[in-house]
Amino acid sequence: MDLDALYQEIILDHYKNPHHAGLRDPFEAEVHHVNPTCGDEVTLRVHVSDGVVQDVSYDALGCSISQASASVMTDLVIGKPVAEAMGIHETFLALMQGRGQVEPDEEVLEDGIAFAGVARFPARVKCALLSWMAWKDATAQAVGDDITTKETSNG
Amino acid sequence: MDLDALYQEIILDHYKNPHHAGLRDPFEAEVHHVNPTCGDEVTLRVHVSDGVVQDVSYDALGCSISQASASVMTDLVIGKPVAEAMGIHETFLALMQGRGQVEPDEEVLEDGIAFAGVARFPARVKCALLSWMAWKDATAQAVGDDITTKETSNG
Amino acid sequence: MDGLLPDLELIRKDFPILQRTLAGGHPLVYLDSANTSQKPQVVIDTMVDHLERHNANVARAMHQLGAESSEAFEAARDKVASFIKAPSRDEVVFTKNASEALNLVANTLAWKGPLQVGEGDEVVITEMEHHSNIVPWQLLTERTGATLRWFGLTDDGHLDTSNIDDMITERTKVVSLTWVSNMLGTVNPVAEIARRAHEVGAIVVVDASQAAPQLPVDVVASGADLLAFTGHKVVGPTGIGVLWGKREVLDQLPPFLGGGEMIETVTMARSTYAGIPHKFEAGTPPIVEAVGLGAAVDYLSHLGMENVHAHEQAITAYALEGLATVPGLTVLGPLDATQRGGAVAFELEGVHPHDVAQVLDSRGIAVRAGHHCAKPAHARFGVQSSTRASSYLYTTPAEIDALVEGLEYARSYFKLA
Amino acid sequence: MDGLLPDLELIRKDFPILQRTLAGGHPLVYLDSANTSQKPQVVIDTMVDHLERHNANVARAMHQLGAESSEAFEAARDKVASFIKAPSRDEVVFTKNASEALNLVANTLAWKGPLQVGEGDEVVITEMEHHSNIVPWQLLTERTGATLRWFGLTDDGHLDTSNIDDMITERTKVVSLTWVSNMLGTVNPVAEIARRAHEVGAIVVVDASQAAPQLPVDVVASGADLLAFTGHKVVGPTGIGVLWGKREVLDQLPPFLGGGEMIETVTMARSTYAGIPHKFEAGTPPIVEAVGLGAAVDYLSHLGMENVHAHEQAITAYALEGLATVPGLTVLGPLDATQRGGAVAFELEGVHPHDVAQVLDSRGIAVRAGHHCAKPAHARFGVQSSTRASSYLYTTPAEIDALVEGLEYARSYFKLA
Ligand SMILES: Cc1ncc(COP(=O)(O)O)c(C=O)c1O
Ligand SMILES: Cc1ncc(COP(=O)(O)O)c(C=O)c1O
Repeated sequence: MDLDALYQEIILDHYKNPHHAGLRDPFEAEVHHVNPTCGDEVTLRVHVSDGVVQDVSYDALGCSISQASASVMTDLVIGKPVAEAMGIHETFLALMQGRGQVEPDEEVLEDGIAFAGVARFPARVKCALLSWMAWKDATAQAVGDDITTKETSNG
Repeated sequence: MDLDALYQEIILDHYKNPHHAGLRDPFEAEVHHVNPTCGDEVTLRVHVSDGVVQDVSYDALGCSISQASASVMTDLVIGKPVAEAMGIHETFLALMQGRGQVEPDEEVLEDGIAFAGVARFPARVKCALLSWMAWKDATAQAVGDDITTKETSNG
Repeated sequence: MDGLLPDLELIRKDFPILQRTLAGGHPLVYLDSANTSQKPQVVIDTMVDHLERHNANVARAMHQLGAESSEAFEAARDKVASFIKAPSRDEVVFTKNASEALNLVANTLAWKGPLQVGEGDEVVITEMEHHSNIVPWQLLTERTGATLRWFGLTDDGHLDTSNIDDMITERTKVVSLTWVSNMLGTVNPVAEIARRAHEVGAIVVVDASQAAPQLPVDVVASGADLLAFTGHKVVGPTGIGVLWGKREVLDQLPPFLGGGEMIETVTMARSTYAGIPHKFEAGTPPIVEAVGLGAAVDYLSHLGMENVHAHEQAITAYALEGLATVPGLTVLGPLDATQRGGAVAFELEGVHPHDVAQVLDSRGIAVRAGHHCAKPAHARFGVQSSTRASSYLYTTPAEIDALVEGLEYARSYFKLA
Repeated sequence: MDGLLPDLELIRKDFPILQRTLAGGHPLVYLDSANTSQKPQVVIDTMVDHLERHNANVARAMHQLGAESSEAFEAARDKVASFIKAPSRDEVVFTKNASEALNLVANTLAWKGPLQVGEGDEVVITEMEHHSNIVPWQLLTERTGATLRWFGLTDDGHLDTSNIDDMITERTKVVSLTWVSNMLGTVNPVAEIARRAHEVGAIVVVDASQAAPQLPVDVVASGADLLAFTGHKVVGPTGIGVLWGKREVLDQLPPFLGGGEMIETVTMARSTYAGIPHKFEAGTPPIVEAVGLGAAVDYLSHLGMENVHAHEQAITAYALEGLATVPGLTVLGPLDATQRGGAVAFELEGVHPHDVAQVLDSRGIAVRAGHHCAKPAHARFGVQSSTRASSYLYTTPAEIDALVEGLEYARSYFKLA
C-alpha cells in the first residue's frame, strides 16, 4: 500500500497544526461522536445563526486522518450558509465512499481533496468521516433549535 | 448396512410378542424415560422386595429395537437378585457401547445377544438402552425407598 | 416432468457429496434436506479461500487481511439483504442459527423497553411450530408472567384461523409463526395473520427456516416485523443464521448478548451500544460462515428462487403421487403440492418410523425419523413420530422412485406384504 | 533462541496464509493472533472433508451420513474435553464464541434457580476485562438490581488484589475474570482468587479466551466453576466457542436458548429439558465448526501446549527486548515475559496507533490498533488506544525484527527521527 497516497503533505500539515481546534462559545449544539471500532472521539460544537455556520469548534482525540479531517472540515464549512455546507458534506461523503473511483472536486473541497487517497483504505474512511458526521449531527440539532426558536418568537 | 445383522429374528419376535408388557401393581417406583432425539418413550415400574426384582412392568412406545429390548430386559432381570440384575445391566451396556467389538456372553444375556448387531448402528444404541436405563433408574429409586423403609423401620 | 430445474444433472455435479456411495455400494439418495441441505462446491471453495488467504478478524482490524475479511463479511450481509429484499442492509443481523435469532427476540422482550412483554400480555404461536419457535416463547411467558396462546390445526394440517379474532386481541404483544411447517409442509397465510396482528399493535415474528430455502422471500411483503432463517438449510454452512428486523423494531429491542463490537463506548460503570446490526452481534461473528452464506445465497439467486420453488413443487407432487401408491402409508399434512413445502412426513402402518428409516438407509436413502422437533404437531395428529422425506433443488424423480421402492421393501422386510 | 518450537519453518508450512504476499510484494508478517489466529491446513481440510463427504445434521439423523456427522461432532467434544482436562465430556458446551459462553452464564443467572442473582447480591469483575466479560455483567446487574464491583489495576498492569477481602464478601455471588489479559498480557492468579471466592460461596467464571491458545489448561486446577474460550483463537474456525462448567453448576443454571434438541419433551403448555451439554445447545449446533475445532485442538496437542507456551514466552521476551530499543515506545502491562501472555500493547510517542498500524501494514506487518475491546483498561492507563502486536506458535524472531524495524520507519515517516 502506498503510504504517501494516504498521508498527503496537506493531511500531515493539518494534523500537526489543526485549524479551529478547541471548544468555544457560543454554540447551539454540542455532540460527542465515537468510532466504536478504534475508540477515536470528537466533541464538537456548532454555532449557527442567520442560516450561516458561524463557528465550529472541537476537541478531537484520534489519528492523523481523523484530526486532519476535522481541521479541513472547519475550514470548509465555517462562514458558509448551512445549505451550502451540507452540500460540501455530501461531496466529501461521496468522495470517501467512492472506493477511490470518485474524482475530487477541488473547487468544492479545497484541502479536502487530499483525502482522495483515504477512500482507497476502507479501514480509514471512518476516521476521515468522524468529525464530518459529528458536524452534520450537531448542525441538524442546532438548526432544529433555530427553527424552534423562530417558531416560538413568531407564536 | 446389513439389515439382518440388526433385525435378528429374536428381536423381531420380541417386537411382535413383547414379554411382560403392560403396567402392573405392586411397584415401589415408576419412571418415565424419553429418547429426546426420536421421541420414543417408556413408562416403567419395578417391584423389588427381599433384594429381588419381583416384577418389571412397562408401557413402551417406540421402534422394534426399543420394544424388543424392553421385552428381553424383563426376561433377564425378573426374579434375579438386584445386584445380579445390575450386573446383567452392566454387561448389556458394555455390549451396546462396544461398537461391535465386544463378544456377547450368552450365559448372561440369553436372548440379549441378539442385540450384538445393534452396537454397530450408533443411532440405534439409544433405542436398545432406553428401557434398560429406565429400569436402572427405577430400581435405584425402589432400592433407595427400600433402604429408607428399612432404616425407618429400624429407627 | 414440468417444473424441474433445467440441467439438473449439472446442478447435481455442484454438490460433491452427491457423488458418495454408502455401505453396500449404494449411491446416496439424500432426502433429508429439511433437516440440513447439502453444500455446493462454490460455498466450500469460498470458505476455503477465505481461510487460506484472507482470514482475519473483522471491524477491529486495520491491516490488509482485516480489510479483506471485513469486506467479505459485510459483502455477505449485502447479499443476504438482497436475497430477502431487505430495505436496508443494517436490518440483517447475523446469528448462529435460526434458533438463536428467535431466542434473541424472545429473550430481549423480557427486558425493559418499549416492546417489553409482561403480566397480562399475550404471545400467540401455533401448534405446528418447530420447538425453536415454541420453547423461547414458553421461557419468555413463564419468566414474565405473560400468557402463551396458540392457533390449533385443522385435520388436514392447516392452521385453524377460524378463531383469529379471539386469538389475536388487544392483549396480544407478539404473534410468532412459521411460514412453512417443517413437518406438515403447510404454507401459512403469514401476511393475512400479520395484518390482523398489526391491527392490534402486536409485532409479528416469522420463522422462515423452511421458507427461505424454497420460496422467493420478500420480507416486506411477508408482513413480518422480524424474520429468522438458518444458513445450513439454504446450502450454506452451519454456525450462521439470520435475523432480519424492521429498523424501528430492532432499534426498540434492548441488547441481547454483550461484548465485543456491540458497544459504542464502555466504562466500568456503564456502556452504550452500537446501532443495528452491530448491537446484536456481540463477540467475533461467524466470519467464514457469513462468507459461505453469501456464496450460498448467490448460488440460489443464480438458479433463481422462482425456479427452485417450481422444482420443489414438481418433485413434491411426484413424491405425493408415489407415496399414495404405498399400502398403509398416510401422509401428514396437506396433500396438494401447490399449497405446501417439500418436507413430506408420513406414517407406514405396522412399521415404526425408525425401522422405516433404517431399511431405507440400508439402501442408501437418507430420510429423517422421529418428531422432527415438532412434538406438539405430532401429538395433534395422535402420532408419536413419523418418517420424513424432504427434497431440495438437487432431488431427481429417480430418487423419489427409489424412496417409493424402498418403502415397499420395508413393508416386505417387516412381512406386511 | 531457547524455547522456540523445533521445526518452526515446517510448522509455518502448515499455515497456507503465511505464504501470502501483500500489496507491494511484502510477505505477510501476522502479529494479530490475539485477535484471531491463523488456521493450519489440517483444520481446513478436515472441515472440507466433512462438508464434501459427511455433511448431515447431528443427533436427529439416523442415516449413515447422520451417524458420521454426529460421530465427528461428538468426537470433537471429546477432543476439547481432553484439551482442557475436563472431568466429563458432558461438561463441554459448544457456543458460537467466547462472548456467547460468558453471556450464557450472565443471562441465565438472572432467572429463577439456585444461583439466581438479585438485589443486594454482588458480581465482581476486574478493570482489565475484555468488553465481553464486562457488558454481560453490566446487563445482569442492571437488570436484576445487583451491584457490579471490580478489582482495579496496579501501575505495572497487575490486578490489585490488596483489597480482596473487601471486594469478595458474603454478598458476592459471582467472580468473573480473565486468565490472561488480551491487552496487558497479564496472567492473573486465578486459582488464588477462586479460593477466596469459594470461601464465600461465590461461583468463579474464568475467561480463558487468551489463556487457552497459549497455556496448558486444566480446568479443575484453574479453580474455575465455569470457563470460556473461543475457537478462532486456538487455530480453529470462527462460529464456535466453548463453555466448560462443573456439572453441578451447569445443572443449576436454567436453560438459555430454547428449541431444537435442548429439550426432553415439549408440549404446547410446557417443556422439560435435556441434560447437559444438550440443555445449552439449542438449534442446529455449529457442526462443521466443532469438527474444525476438534482438529485444531488436536493440532495444538500434537505440538504440545507446554511447547507452544515456551515458544510464546521466548518470542514475547524477544519482542519486549526489541520494543525497548524503539525511542518513545512504552509497553503497557508487565515487562517480564515469564509473567505474561504474548499480546504486547504499546504506545509510540507522537504517532497515533492507527498511523503506526498503517505504516506497519504498508510493510506487510499486521498488528491491531485501537482499544482491543478493553476500553476500561486503556482508560486506567490514561490512553485512548494503543497498538498491539501479538505473536503465536508460528511467529519467528525475524518477524519481531521486522516489527521493530517497521516501528523505526514509522517514527521516521512521521518525522520523529
Ligand atoms: C480476553 C478475551 N475475552 C473474550 C474475547 C471474546 O472472544 P470472541 O470475540 O470470540 O467471543 C476475546 C477476544 O476477542 C478476548 O481476548
Ligand atoms: C421451521 C424451523 N424452525 C426453526 C428451525 C431451527 O433451525 P436451526 O436448528 O438451524 O436453529 C428449523 C430447523 O431445524 C425449522 O425447520
